[in-house]
Amino acid sequence: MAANTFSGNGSFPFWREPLDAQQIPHLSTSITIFPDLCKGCGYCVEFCPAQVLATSDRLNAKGYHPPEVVKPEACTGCQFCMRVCPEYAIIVEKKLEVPT
Amino acid sequence: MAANTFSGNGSFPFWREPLDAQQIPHLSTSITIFPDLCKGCGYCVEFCPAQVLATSDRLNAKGYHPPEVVKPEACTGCQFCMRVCPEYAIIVEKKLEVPT
Amino acid sequence: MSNAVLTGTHFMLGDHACAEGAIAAGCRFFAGYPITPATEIAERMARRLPQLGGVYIQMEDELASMAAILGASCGGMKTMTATSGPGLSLMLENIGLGIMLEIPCVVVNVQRGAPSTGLPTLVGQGDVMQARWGSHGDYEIIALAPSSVQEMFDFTVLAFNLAERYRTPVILLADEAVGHLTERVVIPPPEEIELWERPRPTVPPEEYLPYATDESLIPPMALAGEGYFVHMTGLTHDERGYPIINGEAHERLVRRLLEKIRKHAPEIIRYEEVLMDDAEVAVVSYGITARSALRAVREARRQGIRAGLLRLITVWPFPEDQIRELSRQVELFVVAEINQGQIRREVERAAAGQVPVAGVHKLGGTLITPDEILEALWVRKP
Amino acid sequence: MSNAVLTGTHFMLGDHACAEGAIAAGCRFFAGYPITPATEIAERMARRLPQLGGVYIQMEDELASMAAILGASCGGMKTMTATSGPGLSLMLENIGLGIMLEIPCVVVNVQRGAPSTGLPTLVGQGDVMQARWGSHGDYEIIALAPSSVQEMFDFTVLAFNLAERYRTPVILLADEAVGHLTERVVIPPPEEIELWERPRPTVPPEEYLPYATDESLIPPMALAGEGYFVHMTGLTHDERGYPIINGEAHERLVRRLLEKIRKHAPEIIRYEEVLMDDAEVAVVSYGITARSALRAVREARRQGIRAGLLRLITVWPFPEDQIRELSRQVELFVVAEINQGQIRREVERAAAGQVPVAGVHKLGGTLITPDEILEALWVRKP
Amino acid sequence: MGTQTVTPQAVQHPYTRYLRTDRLPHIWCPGCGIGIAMGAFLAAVDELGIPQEKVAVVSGIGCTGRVAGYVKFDSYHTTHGRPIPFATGLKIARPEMTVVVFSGDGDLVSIGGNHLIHAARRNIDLTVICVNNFNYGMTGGQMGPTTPHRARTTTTPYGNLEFPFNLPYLVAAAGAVYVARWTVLHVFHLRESIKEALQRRGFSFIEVVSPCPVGFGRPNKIGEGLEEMRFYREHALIQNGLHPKDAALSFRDRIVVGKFVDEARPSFLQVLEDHFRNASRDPSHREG
Amino acid sequence: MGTQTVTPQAVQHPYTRYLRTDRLPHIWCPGCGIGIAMGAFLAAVDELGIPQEKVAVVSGIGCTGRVAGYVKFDSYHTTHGRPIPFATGLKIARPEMTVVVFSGDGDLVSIGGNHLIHAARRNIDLTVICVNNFNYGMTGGQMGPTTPHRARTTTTPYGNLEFPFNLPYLVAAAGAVYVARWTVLHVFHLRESIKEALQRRGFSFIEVVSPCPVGFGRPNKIGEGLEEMRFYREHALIQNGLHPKDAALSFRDRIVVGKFVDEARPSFLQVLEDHFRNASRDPSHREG
Amino acid sequence: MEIQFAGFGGQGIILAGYLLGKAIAVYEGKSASMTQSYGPEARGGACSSGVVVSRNPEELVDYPRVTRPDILVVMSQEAFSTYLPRLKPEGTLLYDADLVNPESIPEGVTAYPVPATRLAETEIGKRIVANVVMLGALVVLTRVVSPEALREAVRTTVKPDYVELNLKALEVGMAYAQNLLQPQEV
Amino acid sequence: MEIQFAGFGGQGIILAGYLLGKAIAVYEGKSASMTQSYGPEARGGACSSGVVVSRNPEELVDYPRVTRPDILVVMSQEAFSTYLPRLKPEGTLLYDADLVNPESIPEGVTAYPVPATRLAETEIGKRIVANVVMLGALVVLTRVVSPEALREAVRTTVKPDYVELNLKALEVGMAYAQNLLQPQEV
Ligand SMILES: Cc1ncc(C[n+]2csc(CCOP(=O)(O)OP(=O)(O)O)c2C)c(N)n1
Ligand SMILES: Cc1ncc(C[n+]2csc(CCOP(=O)(O)OP(=O)(O)O)c2C)c(N)n1
Ligand code: SF4
Ligand code: SF4
Ligand code: SF4
Ligand code: SF4
Ligand code: SF4
Ligand code: SF4
Ligand SMILES: [Mg+2]
Ligand SMILES: [Mg+2]
Repeated sequence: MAANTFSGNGSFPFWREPLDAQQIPHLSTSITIFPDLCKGCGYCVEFCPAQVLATSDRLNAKGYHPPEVVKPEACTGCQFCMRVCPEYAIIVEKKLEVPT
Repeated sequence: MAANTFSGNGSFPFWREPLDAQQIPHLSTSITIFPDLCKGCGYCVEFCPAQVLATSDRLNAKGYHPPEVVKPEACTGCQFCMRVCPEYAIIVEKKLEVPT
Repeated sequence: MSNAVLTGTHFMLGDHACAEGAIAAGCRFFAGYPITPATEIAERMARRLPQLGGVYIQMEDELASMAAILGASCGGMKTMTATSGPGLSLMLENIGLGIMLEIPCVVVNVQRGAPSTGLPTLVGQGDVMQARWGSHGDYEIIALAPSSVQEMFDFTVLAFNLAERYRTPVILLADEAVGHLTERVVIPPPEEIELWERPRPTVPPEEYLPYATDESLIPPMALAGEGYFVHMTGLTHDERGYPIINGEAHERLVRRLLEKIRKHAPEIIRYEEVLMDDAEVAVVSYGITARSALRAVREARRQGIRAGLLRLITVWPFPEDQIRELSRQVELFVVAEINQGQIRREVERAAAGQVPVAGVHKLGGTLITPDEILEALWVRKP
Repeated sequence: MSNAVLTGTHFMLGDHACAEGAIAAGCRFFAGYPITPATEIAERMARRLPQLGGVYIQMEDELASMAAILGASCGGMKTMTATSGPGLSLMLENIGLGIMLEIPCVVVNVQRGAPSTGLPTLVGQGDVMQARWGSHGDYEIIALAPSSVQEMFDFTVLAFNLAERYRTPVILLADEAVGHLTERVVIPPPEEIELWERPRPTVPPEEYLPYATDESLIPPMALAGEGYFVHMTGLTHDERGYPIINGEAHERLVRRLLEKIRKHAPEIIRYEEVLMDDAEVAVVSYGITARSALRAVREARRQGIRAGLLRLITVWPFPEDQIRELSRQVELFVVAEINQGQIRREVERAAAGQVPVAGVHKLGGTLITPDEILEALWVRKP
Repeated sequence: MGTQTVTPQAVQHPYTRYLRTDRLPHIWCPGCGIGIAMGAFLAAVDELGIPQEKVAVVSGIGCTGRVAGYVKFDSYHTTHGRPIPFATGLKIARPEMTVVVFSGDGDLVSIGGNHLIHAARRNIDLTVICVNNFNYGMTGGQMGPTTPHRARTTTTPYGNLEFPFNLPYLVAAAGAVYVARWTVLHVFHLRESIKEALQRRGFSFIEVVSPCPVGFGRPNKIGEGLEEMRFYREHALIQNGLHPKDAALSFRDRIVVGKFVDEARPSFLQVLEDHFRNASRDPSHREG
Repeated sequence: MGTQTVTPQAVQHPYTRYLRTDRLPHIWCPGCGIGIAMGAFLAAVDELGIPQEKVAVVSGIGCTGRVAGYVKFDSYHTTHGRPIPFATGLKIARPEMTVVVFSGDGDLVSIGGNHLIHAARRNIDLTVICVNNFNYGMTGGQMGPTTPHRARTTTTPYGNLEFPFNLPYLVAAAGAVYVARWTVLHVFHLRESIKEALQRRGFSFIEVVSPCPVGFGRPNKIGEGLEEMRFYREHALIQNGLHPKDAALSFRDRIVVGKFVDEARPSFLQVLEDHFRNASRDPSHREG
Repeated sequence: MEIQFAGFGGQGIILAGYLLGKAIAVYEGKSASMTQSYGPEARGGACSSGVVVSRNPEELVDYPRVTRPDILVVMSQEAFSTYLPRLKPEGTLLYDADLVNPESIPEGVTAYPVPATRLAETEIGKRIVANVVMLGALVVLTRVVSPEALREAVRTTVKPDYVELNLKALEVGMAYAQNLLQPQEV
Repeated sequence: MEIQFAGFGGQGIILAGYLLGKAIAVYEGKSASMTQSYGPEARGGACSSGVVVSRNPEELVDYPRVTRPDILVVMSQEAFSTYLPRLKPEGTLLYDADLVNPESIPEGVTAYPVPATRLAETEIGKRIVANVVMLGALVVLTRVVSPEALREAVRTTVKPDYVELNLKALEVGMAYAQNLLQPQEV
């Protein structure tokens, strides 16, 4: 799975570098988290069927603890986290595996 | 049955002498018709279960043909005519027979 | 579509002439709710519109009717509703929305005796100030008062034209007497009926700012389905149409909405002057009452009084300047109207104490007669 | 019932003070629908009324709220609703019914920036003319404009008193700034709060004519359930309350309804004059803006301008006579209000060209500052 | 056999004492059923022995709305669509009174539809008698929310595009505890049903199907009221206890009548009584 | 294992193209479910491939009403309670567009309740998405027609006296041809349900049960959105095809979700099309 | 010139006014206004219509309500009592001879009894066209409009199926009126 | 005298203003007005409250909105940036030392860092009373009101169960401020 880096000039003005950039092994799904969009509701963490995510210690600019990917290999690519996030702060893409 | 005479000073200002006053033998029910209240809808005549009533030839002040009692002896005192008259132009009273 | 414009000479009910005017102006959507004495407009539309591919929809109430004509206008149709006082009272919130969103549409009020249920079948002219001030907050409105069946036709066409040109709801402020009057109406051929259309954007969607304007103060209007992705909100908004909640933005927006009408007032305002040239007494009137006023003025002339008539066509915007002008000419204003003196207040304000202002008023149910006005003319100065 | 009147000194939100004023005046029925910035009135009533055996009912909308307070008032309760502009626009039809049926009740409008949804959380004073003219047809209304939290309490009590005495809906025309202000409020002991009650019939049912009046023009009101078998209708009606559809009856009824208020105007009208004795410039203002005006006037005096303040307490009936009187004294009127100049029109009309009238206006969202008014005072004559 | 002369008092119509006789005759057309429905209501009040001064009638605007002007109770002829909220206030102010809303289908279900469903929801203690004549009679026969699909009225000259409500279903779904429908031909059933409804706590609703020869009969070639009433005789089917969803009326077809809902649920005023007990324990009036 | 860097475009959120991104972040509270519901709707539009310029969204006033301000369609933020009639006009003017009403329970069912039932009755071709958070969020958490009996809100400090509507039942009884309820936790079901609804002709209605931690969670001691969502997980029961009368929600009890109604009945616009055929044959414009 | 029709709802009083007004305004090119009034009853209440013709054909009728009719046509006793006092002293009265008993007619008024309802029943077999029979009589007795204009108004107003019937009713009324006038002329 | 509080929704900014205003207006008998403002967000948006004290205790505050505060209390960085420019040149600034980084403070302004949120967490164990800790500091640092008046305002305002907690928070704030002042005084 691929962790994506996205810094700046896109459409969401608040999107910053994903919290977990550089940290996650890439599988056939990629999870991108935009931590500064997060309002800390905890839905993604709680309802990920595979416990892929956990609440991070880091505080974002708004004072919330965004999620981080802790069990990337378990991700099924179900996109539940993406669909349940009220802030559209998570993107999960299913991809063909790209060998590095 | 008794036919009632009623001329004037009651509450309905338009009530006049009943059409059939003096004409009807008295039984244990009395039917009083106030012809000038009638708007000729025909409900009383049509729906009397005992065909006691018929549309009269007479025209009332409003130009309608009020009902008249034609088969008084058949009246069961069911009061349907009284209840179905939209103009409250018929009164049916059940009484103990009053010998003359 | 052949019989959209019923060109020819008719003997027609005022309410029907209004419906035909709407159709001739291109109205193809009518949402309404029956109410005396405006019902005949709806009934006529219900019969006529389906013949022309238009839609008559009877809504559950006046709130819905008003909302529906706004929605359909955003879809690009010319739209109308018709009601009387009680219904107009229910439409006010959404008339305000129409003003804020700048949605062209026509609202007909065939006035009856009021307040409340009042005199449903009889005449009144008591909703004049309501037309101007009935919705909460500050705005300007255009309202036209027809005096004849011909004008029920003509002014309905005009109402659509003004609504489109200035992107605003326009009120046709008729009255029961005109609505229920039957007279000759001459409907011209379609090509002789001038129609104005709302300004439309000429730029592509990326460049379009829904509420940006040039010096006309009238923003071009993109319709639903054209790819402009417009956003409209009744909240105070910026040029993009987005909500912005502060006093400066409000000042900018509402000031423009006011100025949009005020700036164009000279071209919007219409009135008719009869025998005014040398008049010493000016009768000010409108709607059905203007006809009594006309007879009174003619009769006064016969009796040697130099009277003239200023008949309002646009009740709103009110021709303040003209009154001010006349204040230098006449010695008396007499305002005749079937209400407690609503336009009289405007005349008083504009006359600013230069000239006394008298009123001939009834509160509803009966017309003001020419004699009643004539009498007031004899009392030159109060 | 012990804590009905919260006698003592409080630091209280304006909206809450309004609720407490209503309770102190004996209001035990509140029907409402939430809307910023009036919601806190409803919330306070929802908590307080059940403690006192009263009823708070949240209706499905403002139409229903207004109808419900009329119905409950016919049952003999003192009743109130509270809303802001959009809600008031929806209540207008039934305010007209209340006027026609002569039902005492209080309608609070905590004004916000308008038109339409406008600025829900920010101040406005743009519903002044609506209060007077919003419902269809001719009527007169009483509307009070509080300038402080204390007045939110006091004027609510007064509103109930006026409603009861004159058998009419009374509007408390507050604004967001006062409604959302928190200040000291002194609530007197119950025995010091003067309460007026609606006139009641003294004759037995057989002799009672529901709409017959003496020279007061205020008919005594029989309540539901008392055996008077009252009939009330929004149609034009006679003294028995029965519908009668003609111009004469209408003239008689509506004229009385108008005169009922006009005749008593001298005792209804209230205003406050500050430093007016020798004033050459009169600032006319009301509601929250009157506080800025007060500071401006004081500052002007310091700067050597002989300014004074006429603060309206009853916005309606408007103190025309007082303005006319002042026109003989002052050299300039300056009207300060957060709208396009609604009361300024009234001042203009009453001043009748004797004295120029200037205005300091904002359209909503921000208060008018003392400096802005002060500036206008420096320009003595326009 | 013979003739007996009785005193005028003896032949007073039983409704007379409940009528404002100085306003009669009423304005309803020949064959209009509103008078029958009003009579059934008066009979119900009479037979229940409710003191006359403890009854209030609230109407909106329409031909049926004129009922308030004829009955000798405290009676209120309000604005179009608003009798229910007006009555809600009145009932709360006068809980000891029997408050009845008597109005037309347009008034109660078109412009007043929101109040109808919310009153049912909150189970406010009112009885609503709704005369359904399938059109707006007062304004001259326009379509309304009860006009059958395809029926003709002055605003549906080509037949009604829309579908009518099944009123018992709507009102039951909103929460009414007593729901019935009768035609005016079922005048005895109607009276008994009104008696039941008046005795229930909570929101009761009775739809009264009624001829309007002028607004509905004529344009739909039904003829006079008599033909309409004959139609009721032939097509009405009493089905007490039927689930209201199956009680839809269709144009010129079977007319299902009967009592469809009769349930117990705490009424608004019942809950309110409890509520006072709770609330009066709360002394809070902190301003924080 | 390894890290792949992709271009920003590649990680665009699928909703981005349907959002007015210059207005984000939205104003909804942490844990508010409206954003989830809005996302499900965007996903449905996306997956159905409806051209973006052929979709219009109409909202009323409320937290949910703000949806119109975020979606990049032609979008109208109207007055409180009136999005349905506004949308009715719009749809008739633009029958080729997919017109969706997206608003709150207070907006659609309290002040707007009449339009809701009448739109269902006339089966106008609209999809209504109603976010039910059991209170008026925008004005700070007052009771509304969906607030459970006894629940606390700022205007029911002693518990709600009234009873809530069973929305699917009400709307079905009024005539809707497609009726479903989901919680925002059922985000996939919701998306699929919206897709179905958008494809139906006629009036479709989807109730979306959603946490409002501020207006409803806090006063009712439910806690944050997360607790509310956990509650949905534990108490929601999918019962497709259940008769809506059995779908009532009660306070802190089982939450029945599912598709309850999916029927065919000619829609308003379908009938209108027929109608034109009839009407255009009528040349009458006599004034007599 | 003011013409007043009055009777009960259902007698075609409004249509009579309309046809006359249309004949004058459209087919004779004069300026005419027609008004109508009825009570709160949907059926059977008092009903009237009035036509006012402008002195100057170019000018709109200034005050469109009938105040003092020159011609009064009454088809009910109630209408007779209500409207007779308003008739101009030298005015013309037409009344339905079977429905109205004209107790006393002021001097100066020319009164014509026209049994329009009976004629409609007997000559046409349709009570409903009594109004048009009355119009036929009116046109002959008062010459307020030409018969041809009235015929044209009928043709363009009533539903195609009923045109013949109504034209016949016009003729019946005209013929009756002709007879009425005959003795005077001879 | 104008005092402005500003921060985020949820920090008790409004309550702080209320308590201060009440202490001044009710328990010290001066005339004071309190206003509040917040954004469209129900939670987490910018939030402020202001108290204006009348020069003349007998007279109503004439203009009740804070225009140029004499005292500014900020509990978020955003609030700091927004409101600092409005502070009077000689004004007093209190800021939550952990939430606000006061990049540059204009000369003339007396600034006090008060770690109210941390103190509330560590000393009381309830983050929620940070506002009252701040008030405690304020009363000592500015003497705008007497401690006793403030205590009385707390007692009559917060729910009975929370009175103790809040009084303690007041003391914590006061004690901290006393320490802050100590060095200067010694
Ligand atoms: C606000 C408002 N809108 C419209 C009307 C006009 N109006 C009066 S009665 C009525 C319809 C009455 O229909 P219904 O309630 O079915 O009564 P019916 O006459 O059929 O008995 C209408 C639309 C009104 N009086 N007020
Ligand atoms: C006519 C009118 N009345 C009241 C309001 C105030 N108001 C705005 S939103 C709202 C309630 C919103 O509740 P809901 O529709 O459930 O939306 P939510 O905020 O819960 O999503 C109210 C009462 C208004 N804007 N207009
Ligand atoms: S896509 Fe599914 S499995 Fe993967 S992190 Fe998201 S919720 Fe968990
Ligand atoms: S669902 Fe979204 S907002 Fe909620 S915790 Fe996860 S990333 Fe943050
Ligand atoms: S009482 Fe019954 S049986 Fe007797 S006449 Fe009347 S309907 Fe017929
Ligand atoms: S029911 Fe009454 S109105 Fe009808 S015909 Fe019989 S008496 Fe006359
Ligand atoms: S119009 Fe219909 S409802 Fe009205 S009175 Fe006539 S028959 Fe009855
Ligand atoms: S108040 Fe409730 S509905 Fe509104 S944004 Fe906050 S959580 Fe959502
Ligand atoms: Mg009806
Ligand atoms: Mg909600």
